[in-house]
Amino acid sequence: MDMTLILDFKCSGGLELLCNSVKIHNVSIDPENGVGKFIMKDLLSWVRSNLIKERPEMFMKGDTVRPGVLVLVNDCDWELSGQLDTTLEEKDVVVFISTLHGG
Amino acid sequence: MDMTLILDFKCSGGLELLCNSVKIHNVSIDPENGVGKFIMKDLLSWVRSNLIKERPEMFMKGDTVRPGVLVLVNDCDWELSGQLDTTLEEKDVVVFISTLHGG
Amino acid sequence: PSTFPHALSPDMIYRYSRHLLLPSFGVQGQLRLSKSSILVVGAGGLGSPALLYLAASGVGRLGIVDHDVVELNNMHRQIIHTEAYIGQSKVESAAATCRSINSTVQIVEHKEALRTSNALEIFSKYDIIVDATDNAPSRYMISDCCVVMGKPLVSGAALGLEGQLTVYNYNGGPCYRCLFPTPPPTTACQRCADSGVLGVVPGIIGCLQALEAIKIASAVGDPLSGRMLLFDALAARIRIVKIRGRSVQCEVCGENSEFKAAQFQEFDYEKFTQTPLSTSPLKLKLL
Amino acid sequence: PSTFPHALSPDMIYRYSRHLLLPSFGVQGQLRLSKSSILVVGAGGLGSPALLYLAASGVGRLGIVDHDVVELNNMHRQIIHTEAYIGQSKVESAAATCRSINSTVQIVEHKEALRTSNALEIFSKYDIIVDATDNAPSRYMISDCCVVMGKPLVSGAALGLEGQLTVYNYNGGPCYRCLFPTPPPTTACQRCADSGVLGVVPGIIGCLQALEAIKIASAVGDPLSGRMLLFDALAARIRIVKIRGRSVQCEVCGENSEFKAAQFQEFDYEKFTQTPLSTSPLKLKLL
Ligand SMILES: [Zn+2]
Ligand SMILES: [Zn+2]
Repeated sequence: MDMTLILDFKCSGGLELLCNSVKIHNVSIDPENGVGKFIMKDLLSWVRSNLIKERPEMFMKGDTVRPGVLVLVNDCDWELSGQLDTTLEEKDVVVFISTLHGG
Repeated sequence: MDMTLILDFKCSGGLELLCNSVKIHNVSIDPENGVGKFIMKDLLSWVRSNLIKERPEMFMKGDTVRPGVLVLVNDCDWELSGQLDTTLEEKDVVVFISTLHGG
Repeated sequence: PSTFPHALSPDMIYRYSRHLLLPSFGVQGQLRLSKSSILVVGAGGLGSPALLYLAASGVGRLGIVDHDVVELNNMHRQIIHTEAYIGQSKVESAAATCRSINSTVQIVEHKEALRTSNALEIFSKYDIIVDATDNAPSRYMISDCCVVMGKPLVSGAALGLEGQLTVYNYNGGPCYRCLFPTPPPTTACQRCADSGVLGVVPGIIGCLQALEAIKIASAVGDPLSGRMLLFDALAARIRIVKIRGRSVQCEVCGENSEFKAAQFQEFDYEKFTQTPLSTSPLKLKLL
Repeated sequence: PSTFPHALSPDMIYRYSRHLLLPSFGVQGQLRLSKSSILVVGAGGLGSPALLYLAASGVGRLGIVDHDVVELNNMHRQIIHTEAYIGQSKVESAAATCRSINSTVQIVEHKEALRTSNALEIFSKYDIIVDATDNAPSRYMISDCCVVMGKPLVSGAALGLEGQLTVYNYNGGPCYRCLFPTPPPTTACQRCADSGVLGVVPGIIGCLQALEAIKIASAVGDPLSGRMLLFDALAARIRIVKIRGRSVQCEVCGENSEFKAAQFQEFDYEKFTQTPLSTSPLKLKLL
C-alpha cells in the first residue's frame, strides 16, 4: 500500500479503561482492502485486534460498537456521516464515548 | 487580484456592540497589497474601515487593537503567531475578545 | 404563580435588576421566566446547583422529585443540603434551601420515587423537565414521559471526572431513545456510588442544566438541542459535538410510534435496562 | 488544619468516599486537598459556587475576603447568601453557609477590602488564590501579589452572558500582566452593576474555578495554565484557546523585573487603571 493513515482516536466515559486507561491514541494504519480507502468498519476491526485487550464486549457488539457508545468523527455523530461506512481521511479525529448515567 | 480571502471573525466580551451586536462575521476580502498575501494588519484596517461604525477607540489604539483585547487566530493567541504580521489564509477563524472583569 | 402576571413588582425589579439590564434578556426574559414552571428530577449532585440557580433566577414554580434521604457521603457534592438535614428527606432539605435564598418562588415538594404510575401526573404540572437522576432506567423513563407529554428535557450526567449535557425532545430534536435505542449492558452502567465522582463535576454540569432550562423558559439564546457537551475535568477539555436529529424509526418519538400514555404506564423500565430504578436506602445500609 | 495529618479519619473516609473511589484522585488526592489552604477573594457571583464546592470537597483551610454586605440585587446569582443575611457581611454569610455544609473545614473570615496594605499578609496564609472579584484594579493587584509571593492564581470573570477562566502564575505560565500589560480604557470596563449578568453564568465559571483550584491543590490533572476558557452562554459555545506564555519583558514577572513586596505595597492600582477598587456601600446607596 502506498498510503498510511494517521489519525487520532479518543476514548472516554469509561471506555479508556479498556485501553490501559489511555484516552488519546495517535495511530498509523495501513489500509488493507487494497483500494486505499479506509472506513470506520476497518478502524473498528483494527481497534478490536490491536487495542482492546480485555472484555471486548464492553466496546463491540457484533461488528459495530455496543449500545450506549456514541461515535464521533470530527466532532460529529457518525449517524450523520454513514456509520460503519464513514470514510476516514488523514488527520481525522475519531472519538468513542460511553454515555454516562451518574449524577 | 486573483485571490479573495474568505474568513470568519468573531467579536465578544462586549466588542460585538461595536458591530451592531453581530458576533460572527463571514467576510470575503480582496488583498490590496498586490502580493496576494494578507496579514492581520490588513484585516484590522479592513475591520476599521468597513465594520466599526462608532467609537473606534473601543477597538483600536494606534494601528493595533486597544489594551484589554485578546486576538485569537484559529484558537491561538496572536502573540504566538506574529501579532500584526500573522499571515491569514482561507478559512482561518479570527476572534477579537475583550477581557471581562465582572464577577 | 406570580401575583404580577403582566409586569414585574418593584421587589422583583430590584432583585433581578442584573437580568433586566441585559439587552438580550431584559424584562421580557424575566417575565417569561417568572411565568414558567420547571421540574428537577433528583436532588443530588446535579440537582443541587440546578435547583439553587433556578430558584435564584426567579422561575415561577420549581418542583423537586426525590425519595432519598441526605447521607454524609452525599455532602462532598450535594451542596444544597446542610449537615443538619442528614438522615432527612432530600426534597425537604433542598426545598428549605431554595426558599431561604428566594422566598418569592413557589417550591413544590414531591417526596416520592418517580415511577410510571406517578410520572405523567407530576410532569403535567411543569413546562420543562430537568433530568438530574443517576441511573439508566430513570433516564429512559423520563425521556419517554417527556415525549408522551411533549415537554423539553434538559439532561445532564456526571461520573468520575467527566460530564455530559444535552437537551432532548425540543423543537423537533431527538429524544434519548433516538440516540440510545438499545440500553447498554448493565456492566457498562457505572454509578457514582460504585465508581466515584469528583464533587464539582456534577456541580458544573448541574449549573449548565440550569442555564439551558432558563434559556428555554425565557426563550433566549440557542438551547443545546442536536448538540451534546462533553466535559473532561482532568484535562480541562470541553467539546460540543453535533448529534443526530430525531429518528423516524424511533420507537417512542418516531413517525409510526404508538407509544402513548397507556404504553408508558405499562412499560417495565427496570426489565428493559436490567437495572433497578433506585437502590433502596435499606439495601444501601446493608452494604 | 486536619487533625489526621498522615491519614484520613473514618468520618472523612465516609464523607469523601466518592472521591476516594476515583483511581486518578483517591486517598492521595484527598489527603493533599485536606492539607491545602485556598483563599477566595470575593464572596459574590463567582465566589458563591467556588466557596461551596471548595468547602464541600474538603480543603483544609478556606479563606474568604470581602468587605461588602449582602443586598437583594445580589441574590439572583450569589447563591451562598440567604435572604436572612441581607444587610449583613458577605463574609459572615458565606462562612456560615460553608460551615453548615462541612463543619470539618477551617473557614477563615477576612472582613475587609483587599488592599496593597493587607494583601501580602493575607495571601501568605494560603497556598492557592482564587480571584472572584469584579473590577480591573483588583485583578491587577491580586495577580501582582501572587507573582511577588509565588502563588498560583485561578482567575475567573463573568459579564452579561459570557465568562472567561484561566490559571495565572502557575508552573512557569504567564501572569495577568503578561497578557494585559496596559490597562484597558475605563470605558471598556463594564461591571455587572452597569451591564447586568445572567446569574448562572458566574455560577458556571465559579464552579470551574473551584475545579481548577482542587486540581492544583490535589496535584491531579492538567490545570488551565497557558490556556483560556471562553464561554458564550447564549450560543452554548465553549472554546479553550492557547494563550502566550510568560513574557520575559513582563514588568512584574519578567526576567529583569524589580517588582517585589516593597514595590507592590506602593503601587497605586486605582490610578494605574483609573478605576476605584470598590464602589463604597455609601456611594451605592446614593445612586
Ligand atoms: Zn426518539
Ligand atoms: Zn507577567
